[in-house]
This record gives sequence, C-alpha cells and structure tokens, in this order.
Amino acid sequence: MNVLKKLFNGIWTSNPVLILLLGFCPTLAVSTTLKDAIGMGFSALFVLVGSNLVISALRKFTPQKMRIPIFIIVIATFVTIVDLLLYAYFFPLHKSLGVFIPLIVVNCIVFGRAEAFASKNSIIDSLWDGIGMGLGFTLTISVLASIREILGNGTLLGIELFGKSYSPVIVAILPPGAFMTLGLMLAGMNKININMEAKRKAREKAEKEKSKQLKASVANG
Amino acid sequence: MAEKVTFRKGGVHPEERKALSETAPLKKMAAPEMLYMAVNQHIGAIAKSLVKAGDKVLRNQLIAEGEGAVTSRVHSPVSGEIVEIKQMVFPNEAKVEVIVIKNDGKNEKAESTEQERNLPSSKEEFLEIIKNAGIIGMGGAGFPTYVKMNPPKDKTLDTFIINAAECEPYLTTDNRLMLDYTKEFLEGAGMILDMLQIKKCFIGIEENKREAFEKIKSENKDARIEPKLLKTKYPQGAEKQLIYALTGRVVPIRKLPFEVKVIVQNVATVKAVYDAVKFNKPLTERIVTLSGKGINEPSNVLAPLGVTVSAIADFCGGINEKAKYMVNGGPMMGKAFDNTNLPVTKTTSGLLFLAEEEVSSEEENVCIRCGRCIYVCPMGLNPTFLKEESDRRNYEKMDDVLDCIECGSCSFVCPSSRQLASSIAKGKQRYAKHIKKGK
Amino acid sequence: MVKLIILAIDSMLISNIVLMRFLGICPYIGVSKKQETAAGMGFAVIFVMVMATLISFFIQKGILDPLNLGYLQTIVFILVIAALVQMLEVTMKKIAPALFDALGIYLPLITTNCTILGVAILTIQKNFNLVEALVFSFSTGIGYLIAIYIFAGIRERLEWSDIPKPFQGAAIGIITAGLLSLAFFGFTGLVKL
Amino acid sequence: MKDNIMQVVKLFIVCVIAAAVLAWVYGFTKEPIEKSKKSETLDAIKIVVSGMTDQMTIKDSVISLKDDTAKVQSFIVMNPDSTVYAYTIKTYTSLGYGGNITMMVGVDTSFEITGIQPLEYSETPGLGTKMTREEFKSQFLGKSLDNFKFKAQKDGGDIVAITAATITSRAVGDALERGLNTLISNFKTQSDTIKSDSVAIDSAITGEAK
Amino acid sequence: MADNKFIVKPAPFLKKPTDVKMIMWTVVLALIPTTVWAIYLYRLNAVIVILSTILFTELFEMLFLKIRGSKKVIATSFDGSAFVTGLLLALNLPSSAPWWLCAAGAFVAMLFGKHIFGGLGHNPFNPALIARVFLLLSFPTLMTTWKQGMSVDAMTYATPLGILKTDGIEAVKSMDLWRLFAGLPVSGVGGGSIGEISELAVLIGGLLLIVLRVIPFFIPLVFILTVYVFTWIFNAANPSVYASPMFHMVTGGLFLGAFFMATDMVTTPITPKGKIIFAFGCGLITSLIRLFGAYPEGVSFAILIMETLTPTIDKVTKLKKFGA
Repeated sequence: MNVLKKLFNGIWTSNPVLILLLGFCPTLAVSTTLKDAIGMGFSALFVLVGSNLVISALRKFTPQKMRIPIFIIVIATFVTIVDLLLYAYFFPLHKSLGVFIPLIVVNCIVFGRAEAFASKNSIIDSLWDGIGMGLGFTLTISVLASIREILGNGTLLGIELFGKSYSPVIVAILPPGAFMTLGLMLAGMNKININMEAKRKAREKAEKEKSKQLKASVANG
Repeated sequence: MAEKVTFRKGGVHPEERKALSETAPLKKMAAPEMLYMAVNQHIGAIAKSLVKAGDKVLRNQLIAEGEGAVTSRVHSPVSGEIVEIKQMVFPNEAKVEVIVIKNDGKNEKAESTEQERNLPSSKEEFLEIIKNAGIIGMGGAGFPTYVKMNPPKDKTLDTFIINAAECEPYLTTDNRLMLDYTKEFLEGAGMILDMLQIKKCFIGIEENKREAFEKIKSENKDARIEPKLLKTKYPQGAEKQLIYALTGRVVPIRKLPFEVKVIVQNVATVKAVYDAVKFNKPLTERIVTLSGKGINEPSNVLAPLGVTVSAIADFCGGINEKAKYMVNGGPMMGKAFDNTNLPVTKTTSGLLFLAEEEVSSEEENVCIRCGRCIYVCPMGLNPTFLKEESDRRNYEKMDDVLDCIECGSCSFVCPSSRQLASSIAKGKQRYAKHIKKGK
Repeated sequence: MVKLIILAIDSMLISNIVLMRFLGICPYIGVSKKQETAAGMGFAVIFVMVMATLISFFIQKGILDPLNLGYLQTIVFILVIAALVQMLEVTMKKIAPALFDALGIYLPLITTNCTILGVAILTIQKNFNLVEALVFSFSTGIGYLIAIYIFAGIRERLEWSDIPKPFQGAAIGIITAGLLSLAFFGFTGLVKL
Repeated sequence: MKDNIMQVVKLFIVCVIAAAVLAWVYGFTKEPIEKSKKSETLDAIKIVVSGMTDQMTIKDSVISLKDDTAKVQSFIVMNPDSTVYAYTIKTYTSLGYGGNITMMVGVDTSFEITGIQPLEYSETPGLGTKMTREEFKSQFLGKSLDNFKFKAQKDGGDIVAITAATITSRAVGDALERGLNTLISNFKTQSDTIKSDSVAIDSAITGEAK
Repeated sequence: MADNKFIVKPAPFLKKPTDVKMIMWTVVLALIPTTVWAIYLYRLNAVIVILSTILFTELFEMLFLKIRGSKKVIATSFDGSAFVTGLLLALNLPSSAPWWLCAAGAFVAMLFGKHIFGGLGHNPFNPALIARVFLLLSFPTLMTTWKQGMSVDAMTYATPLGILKTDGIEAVKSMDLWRLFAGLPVSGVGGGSIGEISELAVLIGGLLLIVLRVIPFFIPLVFILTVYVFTWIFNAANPSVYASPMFHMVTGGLFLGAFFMATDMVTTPITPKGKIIFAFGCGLITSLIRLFGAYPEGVSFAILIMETLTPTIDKVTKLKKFGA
C-alpha cells in the first residue's frame, strides 16, 4: 500500500478528529497552548503506533473472544509507559496534560484503530496507519491549540507575538473557546468537503456530457 | 342591558366587515336555466344518483340518496330535465359527481310537497321527516341533522343550543334569517324542543347582531327559549366554545356535545327543519351572503341550491375587477377557489369576492416563538409546535392535531404570517390516514 | 458536611465534567439527539460512575498502594471498569430487568466514556477519602446528567432550525456545548473549594 | 473446553508480559520521577531566591503559620559555609477571588522580599491571574514588614492593585504579610541553630505540604 | 363580468396587522429613553458605542445573510431584529468601550448568537447576551471598569455591585438609592453598562412594552420580585453582610434584563407557565450570583443559564387542552 496515501488518509481524508469525530476530549482539553498540544499529540502517536504494532503482531495469537481485554491491556501498557516517561523526563508537560495521559486508554482513536485496522492488517500497514492517525490527531490538536494560544494569550509556543498593546481574547483559552473554535474547525472541514464533493460531481457531469456529445457526434458522423 | 357571555380560552377579534351586507335586504333569486346538484354536500356516505340523463324531474323530487347510518339526500330545486351527470372538482380538491338539471321554467312541484301537514307524533317520525328532507348542518360542517338529533340511547339531553353566533367576518346570513323569518325560526325551535323533549333552549347571538337579538327577544313567546347575548369573539360559533359560553359546560376532549347533554344546531338548519316538518318542503334553497369589495352589490340572497357562483354573482351586480380571491364560506375558515362554475351547496353560507387590500398575503416567515398562537388557540394547543411536527410528518409527536378545530385563529395572529392552521389541517388528514393504516 | 456540599455543587455545576473539564464529550455529542435517551445515558453514567469509583478506590487503597504498584493504576482501573460494565449487564438483566430495559443499551457505550475512568483517577489524584469519593463521583454523574439532558433539549429544538450545511451535525453540537459552557461560567465562585 | 483454557492462558501470558514491561520501565523511571516531584518546589525556590548557586543547600521545615494553626512548608537556603542565605515559605491565603492562593515567598536574611511566585490559584483569567505578571510582582521586591503596608492603596496600604482585581491584590498582600510574619517569628531569633543540620538539596525537599 | 384570475391560498384570509418588524421596532422604541439617558450622561462616548455597535451588527448581519445565500439580504437585515440586538448589546457595554470591542461583540452576537443556528427564530440563546458574556470573559478589564457619567475626568470606578463585592456592605451603605434608580451620577461610583445606569429609563420603556402588549407583564414582575425576595431574606438574616433588597433593585442590569432580555421571545419558553418558571429561575440565579458568585452582577448569566433550559421547560409545561 502506498505509504503517502496512508499518511494522507490519516491526516486529511479520514482525519480522526475532524472526520471520524473521535477523541474530542483530549483535543478540547489539551489545546490551551501549542506546547501541550504537541506533547499530547506525540504521546497519542506513540501509543497508537505501539499498540497498533503489538496488536497487529499478536493478531494470529489473539483469540477472538479475548480480543478486547488483550487490546485494553496492550493499550494501557503503552499509556502507562508514556505516563511514566513523561513524568520522569518531561515533568512540566506531564503536569499540564494531567489526567488526560491515562485517559488515552479510552481515547476512541486508539481503540478504534486497534479494532478496525491493526487486528486485521500486517505489521507494516498497521505501523503506517498508526503514524498517519497519530499525525492527523497531532496536527488537528496543534492547529486548534495554535489558534487558541494566539487569540487567547497573544503568544505561540510561549513567544509573544503582538506586543503589549494586544489585548487577548481570553475566552479562547477558556473551555467555551475550545468548543467554539473546534466547532468552527469542524464546520470549515465540512465546507471544504462539501465544495470538493460539488466540484467532483460537476466534473463527473461535465465528463458525462462530453462522452454523450462524443457519442452523439460519432453516431451522427 | 343583558348579561353578555363568551368562552374563556383563546379567541381573536378580526375586523368584522359585516357592514357591507348587513343592512342589505334579503333578495330572492329565481332559479336560472342550469342547476348543478352535487351528490355529496354532507358528511357521511356519498349519495347515489337516482336519475340519469334525459330523465324528467319535478321540483322537490328526490334525485340522489345515500346508504348507511350517516348520509343524506338531494332534491331538485326546479322542474326540468337531467342533462348529464358529470364530475366537478370542488375546493376541497375532491372530485364530486354533479347532476346537471335544465330548468324547464314550469316550476311543477312534486306531489304532496310544500303543503301544510300534520305535525309528527313521535320522535322517530320527526327524525324520518328530517332525514327525507335532506337536512344537514348548514353552518358549514354539513353533518346530517337526523343523526345529530339522535344521540345514543344512554345519553339524555337537557339543553338545545341554536348557534346564531355567526362569528365569521363578512357573513350575515344567520342575521338576515333571524330578522326576516323570526316567527318561523322560533316556531322551528319550539318544534325541535317538543320532539326531542328538551326543556331548555339557548339562542347564542353575538352582540354585533343586537337587532336580531332584540327582535327575537320581543317576538319570543316560548318560555323554554332564551336568546342570549354573546360578547363578540372569534371562534364563538365553534360548537365547544359556544357550549361553554352559554352553559359553562366543557365538552370533554374528542367527545361530542351530548356528553354534556347538549345538542347544537345552526339557525338555518332550524328554519329548514321548520319547513320540512310543517310544509313537507325538502332542503332546496338557502340564504347566501355575497360580500367583499370584489362584488358590485354585496347582498344576502335566498338562492336555489345548485346555482353557479357566476350566476349568483351576476344576480348581485357581477364581480368587478378588484376581486382577487374567491372564498366559499367566511374569511377565517372558508376555502378559496378559482372556478366560477361551481354551484352553491347546502353548506355555502357565504361567497366572498375579496380585493387585494382585504386579504393578507404576506410571505411566510420563520417562527419567532412569540407564543401568540398559543394564547389565541381556543383548544389550548401549541400550533407552532404542531405545524413543525406536521410538516415533518413526525407522527409520534402530533397526536394533538386531532383536537384542532381549524378555526385559523393561530394563522390570524401570527406576526410571521405562518400558515399554521392549514399546515395543521393537512397534518390532521395525514395523521388520520396514518392511524387508520396502523390499525 | 459543608465541605461535602461544596464539593457536590462544585462538581455538579461549577467544574461540570463535560462543560468545564472536557470529559465524556464523545457520548455527549453522540447520545444527545433525544432527551429520553440522554436521560437514560445520564442515569447509566451516574450508576456506573459511583460503582467504578468506589471499586477502584478500594483497589487503589487496598492493593496498589500497599504493594507500591501505583504505576499499574491505569491498566488496573480500565480493566476493572470493563469487567464491571460486563458484570453489571449480566446481573442487571437477571436481578432488575426493568432497570436493564431502561439503562441496558447504554452500558456498552459507557466503557469508552472517559468520564468513568477520569473520575476514578481524579478521585485518587485529589486524595479524597471514601465519603468524598462517593459524593464526588455521584455529583459529577449528576453534573453529567444535567449537561447532557439540557443539551439534548436544545438539540431537539435545533432539529427545526435551518442550520447552515457545514455546521450541521457535530459542528453545531460542539459550538452549542461551547455556548452552554459560556453560560455555566456564571456559576463561577458560587462556592469555593 | 480446551479452547477456553487456551484463551485464558493467552490472556494471562499477555498480562504477565505487560506487567513485566511496566515493572521494567517503572524501574528505570523511578529515580527521575522522584526528582521531578521535587523539581516543582525547587524551581519555585530558585525563582524567589535570587543568586542561588549550585553549591548552596536547602533545608526544609514544617512550621505553623502565625495567627493560624495550619502547617506550611518553609525552606532555608544555606551557603556552603552553613550560614543562612535566604528563607522561603510556601504561604497561602483563603481570601482569593476564586478560593485559596498558594505562593512561594523568598526573603533574604534581613527579611526583605527577594521574590514571590504564585503556585496554585483559581483567579479570574485576565484579571486576578495578572498577579503572575512581573509588573505586579516586582512592586514587592525589597519590601519588608517595616517599609511596606501589605494592603491595597484603596485600603490605606501600599499595594498598587491590579485594575478591577482588588480582591486578588488584597489576597496577595494577606498571603505575603502572614508569610513574612511567620518567617520572622520562626527564624529571626534562632538563625544560629539552623546551621548545624543542613542537608543536600535533593533529599531535603519531600513532596508537597499537606 | 370582469375576467378575473383568482388566487387560491389557504385560509384564513384575514390577519392581524402586527408583524415581526413592528414588534422589533417597538422594542427599539421602548429602548429610546434608556438610550437618550445614556447619551445625555456620556455624550460622544455613548454615541460612538451605540452607533458603532449597531452599525457593525447590521454589517455582520448582512455579511452572514449573504454568505448563507439569502435572497433578501437588505430586507431581512432591516427587519429590526439585528437592530435590537445591536442596540441591546451597546447598552450592555461600558461607555469607554473602544470601537473594536463593539465590532467584536457584534461579530460574536451575529455569528455564534444567530447565524450558525440559521438566523432569526432559530437561535437558542439571546445573541446580545452571548456577545456580552463572551466579551466579559475575554476582556474582563475593559468590561469591568467604568467611567462616571457627566464627568470629564478619565478616572474609572467600579459599579455599586462591584463595590459591594470588593469592599463589602459598608462601602455602599451611604449611597443614595434614589439617585441610583434615576441614573444620576453618584460620587465614587461607576455607572456600569450604559443601558443599566438608569432603572427609571428602563422602566419607562418596559412599561411601554407591557402596555403595547409586546411583552407579558409577569416576566419582569416575577423576575424582579424573586430577586427582591431572595435578597430580602439574606438581608434580614444578616444585614451586616448582605445589602438591602432595594439596593439590589436599583443597581446593575436587573431591570434591563427583566424587561428586555428575559422577554426575548425566541429564546425563552413559549408557554405562559414556562415563562413564569423561567423568570423565577432568572431571579433565583441572579440573586445567587450576586450574593455568592464570583461576578458582581448575575443578570446576563442567569438569563443565559435559564435559556439553556428553555426547551426542557417548554416540554414540562405542556398546555392543558380545552376539555382535557
């Protein structure tokens, strides 16, 4: 399978947050600053890739009935590893991500990919799927966090952007701002897809017309 | 000053506009050359034509009859020849069989009709006469009167109410009838009280018809009959609202008036009963109000049934170029139609020819939830909710549509000009079908 | 006592689990098309949340802490919750079929509802005692019920609305939740923890 | 039957492996995690005590707040020669707009403020949270109970309040005043006794004050 | 006979002449006393705030209508609803609000308050309130510092409720309640939002709306009475902490909210019983926020919170049918 296509699928075509509507909780909660968002994104990416790999590797070994507990254990193990590593080496990040690190366990993106993809596909494919999905998640949460941080704090990655005279839209970094910004992003994504769909249909129609004309001209000729 | 009563819940005050035809004296219209008798002017089983093209008929001769418990009959208003039996489309969008009669001008009447006869000796005989005379509720609903006057055995009646509210704007037929046929009307009422063995009769008259009220009051000798003045408010003529206004009794939801020992009849129906019982005269004519700025001479016409709208309009000076809407009935509940060849039927109380400026024709807008429709709904419904659910055919949530009396008060007040009543009426039909299918 | 009441009000309204803490958003958006189902989900969440919190509380205090196995918290809790939901489904069907009919269909959805695990972990993180854990989990559940129930009411009304196409579905749901959250800011400071 | 047993065995194997992996990871992260736990307090101390060097040691003690029974943590920064370099206290106030405000205050040996650092608070974003800004914090540098009234100017004190956040400003004043009082009453007279048992930074700071 | 073409449409053919436009412009009319008083107090500042807010609101209304593909952009944007939103929002801003704050508020009101839900009639929350709360959370300093009316100095002060919250009851005890009621300047006290300074002016407009039957009298009555009763209870229990009910009557946005925002038809319950519950809830939450909350004033929040309950209230207060 084409690797780029796989990645593009995770990042855009079936973006886990904006298209599959999964993983809203961490997306909303950990997007007050870009730094946290990237941390969260990569943590989820790590868990996704890890659990996808292991579950894919174990797919012949895993009995159908014990599937779910095994998935849970594998995922939870990776989550705990992330939790411990962050605690040990990235303490400020660990502190700001808080309860949302252990909650990666119940993040539907991870479980969903394990169930829908990794348990049925080869290790390599699962790896790329995990990376694609992880990047899609990371990118989405980062974009959201960038908007919120810039608007709500006037900074990006902690760097002041507009100087003292800028008065930040504080609501952007408060819970309502998270919901509203994500909602607008979802709507934007929908809009793009609607437009692309319309264009595709128009193109198909035009092609049909063309072939019709062609046929007609052939028949006439 | 007499005490004035009215119903409590909801109601509106549309401009009355009765002045146009109120003072016009009753004009009698002679039968024109062609008459069109629909076989289905009532609620219930459709009557079947008893005649065929080429048949000769006499005045008052029975020409169509239905079968079943609830049905009615149709009689010829003139003597003449049956030209054809054809289908016509009526404003309620239903195709109806119409018997076309060519008037021979001889005006020969059928034997034993239109002559004084003995009063019936029993209730059964009385009801039989009414049934044979083809009398139905002439206020607009068209429910066969003999059925209505014969409630189930276990129900007793103690009050007879004559509906003279005439709450619809423009209409003045009942008013005219009460003024011009006071004696007959009162005698008819007494007759019904005798036959149904009821002790009390209220005549509910809105205060904008004070003249009729005073006249009836002064001419009435019967102690059982009491004319009562009603505060003008629409829809006072609706059965349940009128019963409440006059007796304070509340008809339970989805039940008929006899649940509270009451029957209600329209003024014109009472007069028709009088004609049938006293003179053996079937229902072949009625008073129609022609009004609106689109008719040259707004008037009240005693017309034979079956005359076309164009014929009766010409009789009243013709339709002028202002007329943009034609309405069968009152402006609140009547139906618009565009075919002047349709005939007058037993339930045609008014024909309105309305000019642009008389009619609101604003575009429907979005609901702003002002709640005005709720305040005016006489049935205590939530019209805006029912409209939304009706439009969406959300059958689970629209059971209340069955309680709508389609009075149109909601549409009347809606500041967004939403067609609430008609949407709900449509929903009501659909829902009724849906329930039937379910069973 | 006062402290418990304050804790209850705080976790119900002020720090509402959905609108302020961002937990359980997926079922919040997913199971809120109708008020009846939202109420069912809400009650199921309360029920499971209290049980899961208490059980995981005992496991933490009775097993993990003494054995110094705190790092196994996540894995143990999620297994406990998954097992609990399974068991609840079976026993409820047998013992209380009426309750099962009302709440049963929501149970499988609850395993992936991060409020359950979230509250269980928060209870340990905040170092609550048993009574506090009980009050915290119960009132958080009530907060979830409140949030999802009123949200479902609004969404039912939005069914009639002429929402622009790109906003239909999850987008308008999320934004409406944001506006609810905006409104709930009014409760700020009613009690101070 | 055999199938079922196999399934359970497989699940068990997965569990064992998972536990083993976690135990291993836990093993090598244990030390750094302990360090992380302390780093928060340590970082705060470094912020409020200027000019700290790696050669200095920190000694912690739990002391009672003056006018209050609550116990708070205090840290004494010692020079390599075992003389006191600075004192810090994790003081708090309950007068904050959104509840408690905990803050680290550092003073030099003459009990003049060398720095303050709010640690935990739930003040209104955009209003009360401005107390973390330098403009606000810097007005307390070099101030002591003798040369500064820890009340808002509006109440006759010296604190330049945050616009539209008088309550937070007052609360900060309250926390500082009580912290300073406590430090003075605990350490002003007994600075000699501290010298004897100073310990290294790493092992001294344990957890957070309850 | 004339050769007429007849139009067929459903009954009824008569309609009460009141329409949405009329209702909206009546509300605008009723806000004139408040507006005039605001301009009298703050002169050019108030004019700028009011004009720019309305202007931006109308502009964004047009813009979003255009984007949504409306065919009657101009007609719809002048149906009065956007004007009312703009004016109400302006009256909820401080006189010192810069133009960009007005624009931001107008943007939020029109986008999040109205058009993402499909425009007039579909919005679950009052657009002006959404905007106000949004601004309050976003720009707390700008939204909570006030100039005094009729004065030329640039000093800013807190509102009476703000002073009560910050400095306690002693600081407000000596205030002249009649002056506060009428909206006359009181020394050391900031006026508050330009529309909530004079309860008297709001009351005049509100009574006009009641007389013209645009709003039912019981919504403001129940709302205000509930606040009175609750603040009276606490005042009676502990007068050294809680201010008198009369103080609560004449300060803050209680009247503006009760007469002009809790009566917003689109976002409040539709049944009369529901409206009463709604008004009571608003009063209760307003009192709670004023007495115990973090914010000195709770009217906007209270109405917004109750608006989240509107569909639910509508459901539980189903009407009784005639004969049921």
